[in-house]
Amino acid sequence: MINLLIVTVVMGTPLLYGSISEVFAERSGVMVTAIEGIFLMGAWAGFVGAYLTKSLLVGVACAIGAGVLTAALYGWITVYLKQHQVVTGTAINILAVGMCSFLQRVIFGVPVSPLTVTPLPMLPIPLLSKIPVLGPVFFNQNILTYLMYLIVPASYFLLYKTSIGLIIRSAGENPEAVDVAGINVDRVRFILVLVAGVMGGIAGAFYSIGYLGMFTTNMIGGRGWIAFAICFLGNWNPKGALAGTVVFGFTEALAISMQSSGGGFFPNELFIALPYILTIVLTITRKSFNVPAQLGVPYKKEN
Amino acid sequence: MNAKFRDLLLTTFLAIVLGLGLSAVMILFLGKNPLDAFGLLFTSIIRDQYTFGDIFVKATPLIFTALSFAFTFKANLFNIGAQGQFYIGAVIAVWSSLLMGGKVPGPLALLIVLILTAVGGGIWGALIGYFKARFNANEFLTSMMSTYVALAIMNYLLRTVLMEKKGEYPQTDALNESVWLPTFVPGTRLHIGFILAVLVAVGIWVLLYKTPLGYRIRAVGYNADAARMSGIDAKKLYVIAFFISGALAAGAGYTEVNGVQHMLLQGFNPDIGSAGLGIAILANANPIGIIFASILFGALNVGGTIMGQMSGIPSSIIELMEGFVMVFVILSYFVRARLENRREKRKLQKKVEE
Amino acid sequence: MDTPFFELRNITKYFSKVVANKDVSFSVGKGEVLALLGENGAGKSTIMKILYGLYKADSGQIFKDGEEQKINSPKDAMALGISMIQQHFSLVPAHTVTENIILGNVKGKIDRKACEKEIGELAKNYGFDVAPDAFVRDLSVGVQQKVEILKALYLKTRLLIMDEPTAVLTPQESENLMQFVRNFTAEGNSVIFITHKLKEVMEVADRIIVMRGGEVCGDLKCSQTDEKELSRLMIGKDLVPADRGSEEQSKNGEVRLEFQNISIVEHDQVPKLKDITFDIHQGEIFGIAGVSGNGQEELCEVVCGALHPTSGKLLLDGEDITDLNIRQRIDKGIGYVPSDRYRDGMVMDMTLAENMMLKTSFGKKWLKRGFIDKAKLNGCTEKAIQDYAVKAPGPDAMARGLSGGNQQKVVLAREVENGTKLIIFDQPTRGLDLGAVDHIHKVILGERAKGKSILLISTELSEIFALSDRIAVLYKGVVQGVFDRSEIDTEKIGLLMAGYAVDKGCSNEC
Amino acid sequence: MSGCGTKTETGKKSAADYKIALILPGPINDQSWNATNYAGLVKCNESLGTKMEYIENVQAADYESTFRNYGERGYDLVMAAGTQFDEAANKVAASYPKTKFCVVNGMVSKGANVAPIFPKEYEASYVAALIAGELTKNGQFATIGGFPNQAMEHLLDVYEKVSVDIAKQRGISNAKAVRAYANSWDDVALGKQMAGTMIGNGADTMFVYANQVGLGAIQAAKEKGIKYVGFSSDQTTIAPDTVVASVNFDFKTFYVWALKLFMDGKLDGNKVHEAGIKENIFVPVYTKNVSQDIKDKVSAGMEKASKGEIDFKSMFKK
Ligand SMILES: Nc1ncnc2c1ncn2[C@@H]1O[C@H](COP(=O)(O)OP(=O)(O)OP(=O)(O)O)[C@@H](O)[C@H]1O
Ligand SMILES: Nc1ncnc2c1ncn2[C@@H]1O[C@H](COP(=O)(O)OP(=O)(O)OP(=O)(O)O)[C@@H](O)[C@H]1O
Ligand SMILES: [Mg+2]
Ligand SMILES: [Mg+2]
Repeated sequence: MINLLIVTVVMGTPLLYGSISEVFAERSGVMVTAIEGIFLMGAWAGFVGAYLTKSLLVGVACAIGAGVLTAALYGWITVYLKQHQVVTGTAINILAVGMCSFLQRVIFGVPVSPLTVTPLPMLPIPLLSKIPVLGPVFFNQNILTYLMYLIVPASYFLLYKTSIGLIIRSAGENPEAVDVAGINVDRVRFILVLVAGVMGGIAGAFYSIGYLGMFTTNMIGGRGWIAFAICFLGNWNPKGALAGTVVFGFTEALAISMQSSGGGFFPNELFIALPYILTIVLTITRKSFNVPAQLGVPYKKEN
Repeated sequence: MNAKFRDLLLTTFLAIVLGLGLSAVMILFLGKNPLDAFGLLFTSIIRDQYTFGDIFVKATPLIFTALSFAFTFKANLFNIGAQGQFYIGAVIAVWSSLLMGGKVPGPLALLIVLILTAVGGGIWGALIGYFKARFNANEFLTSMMSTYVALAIMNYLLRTVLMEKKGEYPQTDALNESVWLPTFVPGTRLHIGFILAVLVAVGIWVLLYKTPLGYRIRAVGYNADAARMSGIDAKKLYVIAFFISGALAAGAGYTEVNGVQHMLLQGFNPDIGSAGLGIAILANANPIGIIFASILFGALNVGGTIMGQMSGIPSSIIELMEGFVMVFVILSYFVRARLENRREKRKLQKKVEE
Repeated sequence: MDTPFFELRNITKYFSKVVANKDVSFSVGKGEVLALLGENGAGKSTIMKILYGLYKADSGQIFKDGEEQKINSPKDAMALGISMIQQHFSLVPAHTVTENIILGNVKGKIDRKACEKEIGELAKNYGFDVAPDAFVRDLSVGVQQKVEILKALYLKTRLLIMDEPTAVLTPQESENLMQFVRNFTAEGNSVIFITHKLKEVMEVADRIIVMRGGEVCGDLKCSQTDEKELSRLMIGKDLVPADRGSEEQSKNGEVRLEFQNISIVEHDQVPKLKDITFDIHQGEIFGIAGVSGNGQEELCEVVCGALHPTSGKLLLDGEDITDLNIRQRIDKGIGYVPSDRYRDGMVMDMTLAENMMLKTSFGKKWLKRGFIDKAKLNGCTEKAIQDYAVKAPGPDAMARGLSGGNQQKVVLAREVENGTKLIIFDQPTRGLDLGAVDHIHKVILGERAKGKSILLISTELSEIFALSDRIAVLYKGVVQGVFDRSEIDTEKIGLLMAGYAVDKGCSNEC
Repeated sequence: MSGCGTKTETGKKSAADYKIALILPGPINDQSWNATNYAGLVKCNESLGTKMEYIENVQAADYESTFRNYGERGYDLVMAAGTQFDEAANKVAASYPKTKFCVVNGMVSKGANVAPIFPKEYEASYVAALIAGELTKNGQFATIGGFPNQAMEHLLDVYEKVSVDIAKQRGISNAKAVRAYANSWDDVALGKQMAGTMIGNGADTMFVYANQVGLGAIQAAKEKGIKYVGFSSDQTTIAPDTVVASVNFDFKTFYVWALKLFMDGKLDGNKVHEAGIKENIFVPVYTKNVSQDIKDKVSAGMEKASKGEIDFKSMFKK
């Protein structure tokens, strides 16, 4: 059971990075549909940086850089050039796959044995990590997970208690109101896409250098989309994203635990599909959706 | 030729050239000569009949999945679950073909398989529409998730009821030859599925723009409130639109199973959904444009593969080319709108000055 | 002459398809109320948005107190003391009044309590009855208007621009607004006021700028002009009022539509409609007056079938149609021009021709061998374009590309064609200019002359009086009496609209 | 025709004259299956002087066209890495009688020019089990397979039977093995999670055959400080203190063996060419963490197998 919770926290961390970044961007009106590509670029650049410099810190910095670059391309096209968000995201996701597999080959050629780095170490927090159950689950994690503990409340505060949060939320509800208030809507949205790039890059790095210490092109395998979905499920709210991540992460951990104990009466595939089925069920049963009114709609002033 | 159409051709062409050009620059990083590589790409696809035919073989399922996305897109809905609907279609196609192969006369069996596949994929897709209509569930999310579920279903069936007789691998037995889609160009594997795809594309265009049903689907997509006020049942149309979309994606399963693979195996065409979406982008969701965009992707695929095989350039060059071309095509939308605006403004200024 | 407070010089602005402003120059003085008049599309909103920094002019200059200013964004404008209330409110419905007002004007952590207190006091100072913690989506348009004004006042505005602020207000609310304008300018502030209503202009403005086709075609002192001159300047010709035709015909017509005790009560809530009973005759225009949000929309939807009453019956030509759905009622010959054409009346991303078949897509009318008969549809649309003088390139033009007035004409053409028995007009002329209003009034009267029954809903009393044969006032879902047009005057209706109880059927002496 | 090539004086083609291609289902830098096969190709080109070409990342829908492509161009030998190529190879072969089709890991041969070669992977897992059985402390074995299929099940059957038996002989009476399938070949994170869960449930010796999924499992084993028996390639270099031993599929030897058969004209059709311990294609690799005693026991076990004294088939559960 404790094991299950540990897996939930570990695997939930990057999803939460992704979904909270998505919450921010979507609150301002932009769906970051390039999230899968941002994750992947982050994972790749993080690994390359860490491998070549032997420094995980440089790796994380590279991941952020790559995430921001990918996000900037996406943001430029969708926010400034006003092109369709789903469409642009799809193109960038495909490009990201090609880009990392190609560059991986350019940089490393065909290595005979797997390239690895030592992943981020677990940093047990003195005292706290000794608490039964809670200790090992929450306080024996890596630095990125601890950072997440700060980001959740901070983002809630930022979004709901500050003037910046008010601007962000207004930009997604009625960008004209923001424009009339003398704030550049496109700039707000673009910055939030970049923020999504930062957090998405970190999320990607979590997989490659935070958790596994290696990189493969299939590494993300749809997890960016999961983060995207969690943002929807969480009602565009950091608290909801947290709840969504916990539910999703726990179901996934449960499914893996079922798979790992050698199966049984139910087919393996049922467990594999379980988190996705759950997402659909939650989507259906949810009564109210607080979709930002202008989500996905570019702000066009004149023609 | 009017200016708008000229812009369209010119900017799209330019986008493709720039996309390929940028990929060529990337090849430089490998220390290879991009000119040689691209020379190879272009000469190889017309090298022999078989390879040339393969372009259209490749294009066939892409036409279907692209239509699947485009059809709902035109109605302002999102079906990004084409991959899953394709899996469901493939499963039904292979299952029914296995049952009927050799027992029912070929053409009849092929027809029944087609109908079953379309209906099955359609129902799978219609669920998304039903969830939207009944529970106001976001179709973007449910369609995305449905792919993973479909994949699990396919994998489960492949290792249980559909598993090959010798029981070794999670794949089906090969289909009886009577249920293969016949090829129509000798010396190639170009099967009549391609013709079917082209006809369906034209049919979808007619449906969308020439029939009252298509008209209503678009009306609901653009403005559900106005449609409702006009006595149009939006909920019913959601279900219908997603049914058609799902059936289209399932059509790709039919042509791949009965036309190309003649069996179903795990890990079957895992990227066909997103490629379809990309093609829909390339074609600006126009059903007729999709035919051409699919052929372009088919050519990139076939040529890129041969290029990889003969010049030592990794096959990821294909995704790179496709990705760059798509990004530039999206940029070309913007450029076109800009050009159009400029033109109008200049016209105006001239008028004012007179 | 002393230097004007603000001055615009030779402003020109191109959009892709139109020249919105051509060499526009005018100024506004301190303490002055300047009215900006002009037809739809004359360029009024555009020139003000340029002054406010929302649009960038292609050429021209802006001066404040004689000094040239560069206004690149609303931030710059605000710094100069300019505020603008947009034609379409720029409020965030999902946020509270306070959040809307402080948007972009506070820094760092928001102290909710303190802000709400501040806003509450500001509202009280100006005598506005606005709850600072209310959600904007729950407010009536009149109150939303006040929120917009508070937004401007919060910034210590010196020049307040109001773009058609009274288009959606009741007479009383308009009057309050005028009073506010007088007080505000008395303190030395200036106001630029855009409207289509000449009466308001004459009442409150000091000076009047008239625009036509993007150019200034008149700059007049209020005291030296009259409504007639202004309307001629605006549309370039004299308007001949619409002829109501025979007064007698309506009284003799047979009953067409009958409301029998119709109510809409959703469990435990305040009734949306309560015990509505009246009938409309053939060849009659039945006007419904009332402040918007008092059940007008529900009433229309009950008739067109979008909403089903919880009790009561609706009869058309004696036949019970209560349970018919929208489509069946369209087939029965009920036309409906909804108040919100963007939402309910048109599909903006379709062509005019396609919009013409919106309500008849199920019928055989447009079919040829199962496919849409494009030629026939285009022909009919072409004819409607001609008949209704729609300014559009042709049937294949996108609805989105038309101006609001012309879009409204397309809806009108379609509904007049479909509504063979009864046509509902909900706010048919809101936001339209005099010429367009005139045209629409003529169409409505024309249909009446053909014997159709008409249900006219308007918050504009002048419109109700100009057209209706009989008038009912709706207040909180209750009909406050049905009157012949000769039985009642503006003042009484105003009282009824405001909810002052008057005995049913009461006539002249109340 | 170009396919004929020039003949040397002895009348035999030189190695470089053969037109040979290898079809790979994934990228050659995947650090597992494809990389291993690619290494075999490199070895042949180096030591035999062949000029083998390869094509990577070929998707299921293209198997057939890729075979045909080489057939059309008159290749002498077309190899493909993975049993998934069986169907396509057998289907295409009849149209190109001059070309020999050889599926590595293949098990189906219907035609005079279809000659699959099959490494008896269950013999490799037998070697792994010999090591694992000696390494375990608590007798709790955990295995993860990529996807369930017959070959996979057979090799895991052998591994589990042999390792548990050895543990029991060593007096660990409650020894047992737990098996799971990842249903993936490439989800590294999933591999780490699954392995982590299994270790959490008590396992102290891991064995994984699921390509990149295994790389994740190694991470988990390393973090939890348990032992891992590498498989298919030399995985000891990844984490020598965790992967204390590895059973390397010596595909270099295997490919050289196969190509020699081919050039000697002995790679006959209508037959599956099997290779195993006897052909020296499964080589145990040890780190210093493995005692000489264990190494000796493994050698002895392999000796028995190569003499044919072990009845593997009886260990298959199905
Ligand atoms: N954002 C825009 N993009 C393109 N054209 C525009 C835009 N806004 C206005 N126009 C055009 O500029 C012209 C002037 O529009 P404007 O909104 O200034 O008119 P207006 O006088 O305010 O009309 P109304 O009385 O209806 O508010 C219109 O004909 C319109 O076609
Ligand atoms: N966002 C926009 N994008 C493109 N064109 C626009 C936009 N907004 C307005 N227009 C243009 O403005 C015109 C309609 O603007 P608007 O509805 O403000 O007209 P209007 O001035 O109110 O006219 P009317 O007299 O009919 O009310 C059209 O010509 C349209 O092309
Ligand atoms: Mg207007
Ligand atoms: Mg205006």
